Amino acid sequence: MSKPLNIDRLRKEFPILKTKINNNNLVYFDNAATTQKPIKVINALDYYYKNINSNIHRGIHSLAEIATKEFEKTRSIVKKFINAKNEEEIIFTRGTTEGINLVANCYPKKYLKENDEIIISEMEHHSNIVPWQMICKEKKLKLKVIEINKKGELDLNSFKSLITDKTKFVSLVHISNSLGTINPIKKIISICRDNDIKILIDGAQASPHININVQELDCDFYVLSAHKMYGPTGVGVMYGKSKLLNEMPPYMGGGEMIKNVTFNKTTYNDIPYKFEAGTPNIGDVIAFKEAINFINEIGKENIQNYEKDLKNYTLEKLQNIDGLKLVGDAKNRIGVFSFTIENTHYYDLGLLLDAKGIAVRTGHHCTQPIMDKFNIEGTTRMSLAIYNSIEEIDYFIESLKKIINK
Amino acid sequence: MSKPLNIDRLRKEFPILKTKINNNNLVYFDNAATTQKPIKVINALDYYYKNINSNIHRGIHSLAEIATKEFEKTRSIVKKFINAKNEEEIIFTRGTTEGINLVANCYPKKYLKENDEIIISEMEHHSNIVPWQMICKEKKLKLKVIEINKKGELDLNSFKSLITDKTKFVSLVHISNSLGTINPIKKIISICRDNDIKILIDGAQASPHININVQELDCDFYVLSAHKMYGPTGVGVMYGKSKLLNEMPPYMGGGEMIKNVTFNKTTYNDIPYKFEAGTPNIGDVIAFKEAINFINEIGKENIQNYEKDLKNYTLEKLQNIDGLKLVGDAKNRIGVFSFTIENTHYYDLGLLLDAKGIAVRTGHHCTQPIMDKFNIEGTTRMSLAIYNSIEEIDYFIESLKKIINK
Amino acid sequence: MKKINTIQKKIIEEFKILDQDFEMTLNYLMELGDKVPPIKEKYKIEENIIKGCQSQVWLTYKLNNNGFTFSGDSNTEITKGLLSLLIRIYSDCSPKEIIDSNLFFIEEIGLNRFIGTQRSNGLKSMKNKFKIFALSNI
Amino acid sequence: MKKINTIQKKIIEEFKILDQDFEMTLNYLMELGDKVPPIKEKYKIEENIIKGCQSQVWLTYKLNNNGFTFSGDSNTEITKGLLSLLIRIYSDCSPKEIIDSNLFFIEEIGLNRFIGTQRSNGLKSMKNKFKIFALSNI
Ligand SMILES: Cc1ncc(COP(=O)(O)O)c(C=O)c1O
Ligand SMILES: Cc1ncc(COP(=O)(O)O)c(C=O)c1O
Repeated sequence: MSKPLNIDRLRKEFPILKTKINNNNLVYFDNAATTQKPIKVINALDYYYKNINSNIHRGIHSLAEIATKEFEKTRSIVKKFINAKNEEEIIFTRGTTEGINLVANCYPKKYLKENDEIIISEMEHHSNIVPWQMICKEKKLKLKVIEINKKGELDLNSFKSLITDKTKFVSLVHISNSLGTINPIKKIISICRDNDIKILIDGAQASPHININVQELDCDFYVLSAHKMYGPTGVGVMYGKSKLLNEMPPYMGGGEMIKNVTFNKTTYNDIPYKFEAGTPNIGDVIAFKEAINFINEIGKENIQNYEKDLKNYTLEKLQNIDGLKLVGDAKNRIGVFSFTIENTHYYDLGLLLDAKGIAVRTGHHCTQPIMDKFNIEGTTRMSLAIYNSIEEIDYFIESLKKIINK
Repeated sequence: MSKPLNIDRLRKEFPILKTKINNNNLVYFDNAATTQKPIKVINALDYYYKNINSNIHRGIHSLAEIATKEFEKTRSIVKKFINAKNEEEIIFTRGTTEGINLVANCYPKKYLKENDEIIISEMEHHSNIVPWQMICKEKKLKLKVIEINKKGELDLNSFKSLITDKTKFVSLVHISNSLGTINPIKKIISICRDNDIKILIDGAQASPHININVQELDCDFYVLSAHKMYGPTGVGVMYGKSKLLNEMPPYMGGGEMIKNVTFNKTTYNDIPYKFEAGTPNIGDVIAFKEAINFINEIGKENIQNYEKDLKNYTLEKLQNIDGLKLVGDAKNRIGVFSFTIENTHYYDLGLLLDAKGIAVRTGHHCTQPIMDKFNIEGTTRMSLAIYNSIEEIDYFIESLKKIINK
Repeated sequence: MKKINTIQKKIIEEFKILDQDFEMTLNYLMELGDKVPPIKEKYKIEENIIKGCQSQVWLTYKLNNNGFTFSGDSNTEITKGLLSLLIRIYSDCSPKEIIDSNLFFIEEIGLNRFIGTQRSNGLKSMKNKFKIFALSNI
Repeated sequence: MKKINTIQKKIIEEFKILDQDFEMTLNYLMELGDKVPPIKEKYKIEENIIKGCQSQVWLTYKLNNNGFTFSGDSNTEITKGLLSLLIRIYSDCSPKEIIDSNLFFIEEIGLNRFIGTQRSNGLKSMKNKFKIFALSNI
């Protein structure tokens, strides 16, 4: 089906990997924060601005036509990528954060009333906590939190025990950005279906790594960020079932999202446009298409196989380092590793690794509640992507040991 | 002070101007919709993704440091461009539309109560109408509309007569995108000051053409879009006085905009970050800097002088075409011309011009209320930018005459 | 069916001399549009309207044993020309023939741009209107 | 003032052998940090804290006729090293000397990255804390 992975050739597609950092080769392990971009994405941006830049949808001149077609082509490719039913279910946003805010704002306005309950989990990114806190305060809803166990896995009993007949919505991360845990969302969605609860899945970390099929999952909303899946910054996708999108009120008002405007009465446009007010991020949406093409050309199966090897290799090496403590030990996980080192602060460690050219992230990774849970201030997080190599992991482990044993 | 304008050299900075459209040279007169980009903006994007791409603010590794510095440099350059007092008053958005929605959402939440009144005008872009309609409905506020006269100028008496002691906010376009009218916003702001009314200025069309000095204007908010001023799509600026920004509640929740998150209590970050939830459009914000550099290098004075010549030249030529009727005839205007042609629908005209390589916009230009006012369905709009030439205008006028006289 | 394809081939043949030149094509479409008799005001009702972003089209029909007779109108000349091509192709057809039909002339005469995008979807929504009329008479 | 500049020059001289190598500089800073005696828990109060994004610093002082005596601490070694440099520079200075001072050693030893950005603004906020203490004693 799909070609075997040629890692050397694949790495050549990423110009930034040739960069020197503090006189060392860049070793980029900050992929959970943002991924690097293949040359075809960069070239697509370049091509757009040099050849077809134009405002879209309303124009009838050639550039407007071409740009509109390219823009809508991305919508169609995204639809296939997550297997949505219709293109109109694909809404372009700035990123995962905007997608969640959109749903947290518009869904409750239409469907929820005082004292209704929303459930999130202890392992959510701040972007899947704060919007719900804000709307719960505004609309007097109740926010409940699923607990996680010591391994950093969702406690399904905790989830079930939280459900009451007032529970109307669940918002849950697909893969945790600080623990790497893959949540059993299929099971959770089916519990939601049984209890007539709508559910949003935060796919920011899942989208570059595992297969996504929203129809099979049967989730109501799914959100992701292009920049975390080899695409440009400033673009995200909010998938929603068309029935819900049709019924929900719009988020922002402005150009594009209206059918008719008078001072007496304004009627809104059909979906997806109803939720895309103003000039969108045209250039980046068009270039995002090439990121999905990049993923499709390798194939999600190949990606999963290769990344699983990298993950297992890294896990074993990390577990053998004295004084290193992994935070999160889920059975079902991806190659995102948070850890602490005895007697070495993550800030010092991050800088010392950077001196060797290695980029990792340090701190709370926008998941303070997890840090509180594990009673730590922060961690060092090393996260993998498709262009990382065994050699890079060896170099990282070796560097880590040198720093610790100093 | 500033160098005299060398239009041939300047045009060479815009790669797209060499494009052929239907076998003719592209003549781009759709600048009010979006402008083309100089090579330095395109190259800045390319450089970013090939060399320094990284998520910003929280990272301590070198790439994160460099990208953060470049990102914040844009903030500093924007601050100077509009002469804000502090960098913290510069909020990055997706564009003008998001900026207005942000203010329309957050300002009333803090300061307005039932029956308070907001004033806009008949010449607003939909993006400065719909958000206010939405919030007025939600919070039971009243929306009032300043009339315009036959020339397409604001009626200042109409404005004054609308003001009551319940009037708390005015939102007004600096330069109309379909009429080209430059509004006397200094006078209007001073009337607002006298009546203790806050005011937002929609600077989407003003920012590429005329000088902007928010401290001198003394407006409370000023919004603009990068893509209309030679910058990339997907970036905008919302300027707000720091006192107001500090007091207003946040718009979206998520990463970046928080100080501390627990399930019991979340505290928000300081401005500007409080209003910048989630990963921003890093690459485009960084490249936007080069668009402002481009404008600064030519100098706003040179721009205004050159564009004034183009405008006067075009105006005279258009006025001499039989059967052509200009919509909007303000004394104080820029080179944005809306017109109708007897017996020729704008849709046909737009396509026929496109066949000759000329890009104009046709329709209602997201200002349906203006069309209603002038009792028309739409217009053909030709709008100028700094890279347009007298030769292009001649070719356009000639083409127009040929089409009409067929 | 055969008839629909035959006329499409004829149209392709007729457009050949225009050599896909956009300007000549537009002018020819306008000529065609010019020949379409305007429809009566009483037919310009919601039921018969096809709303595009910038142009409006009205389409109405009669159906007897010989098949459909269509008449249509538009506020823009180019759209009227496009409409006239569809009317020519679908005239005298049975509902079933229209439903089963496949339009291939569009690409071949370089009118792709009139069907491409979601908004300025002139040709596409016109074509759909014919099919809707056919479907409601089966 | 003169003293502040003299010590800065000395520091620049001492760092010269590191040749702006980032790794060696970090290691040297950690050595310096290691030598700083921890401050008592009772001084770790809100008033004395300097909150960075990832590291925390505490700074406290005594002031007599010979000028300031500072002591400080941090939860990270590198930051403690940076802090020790500032303490060395500002020790025994009068409030006025600190207020009027100008730190130029930072760029010269390649520590720019510790002052650059708004968030991870370690050095900048540390420097500000010294000035705040100076200002509140004038
Ligand atoms: C799980 C998760 N959710 C949400 C986000 C927010 O994504 P963005 O910053 O692109 O809006 C992130 C990114 O860090 C994430 O990892
Ligand atoms: C006057 C005016 N306001 C607002 C807007 C909306 O700007 P954007 O689409 O970039 O959000 C425009 C753009 O057409 C405009 O011309």
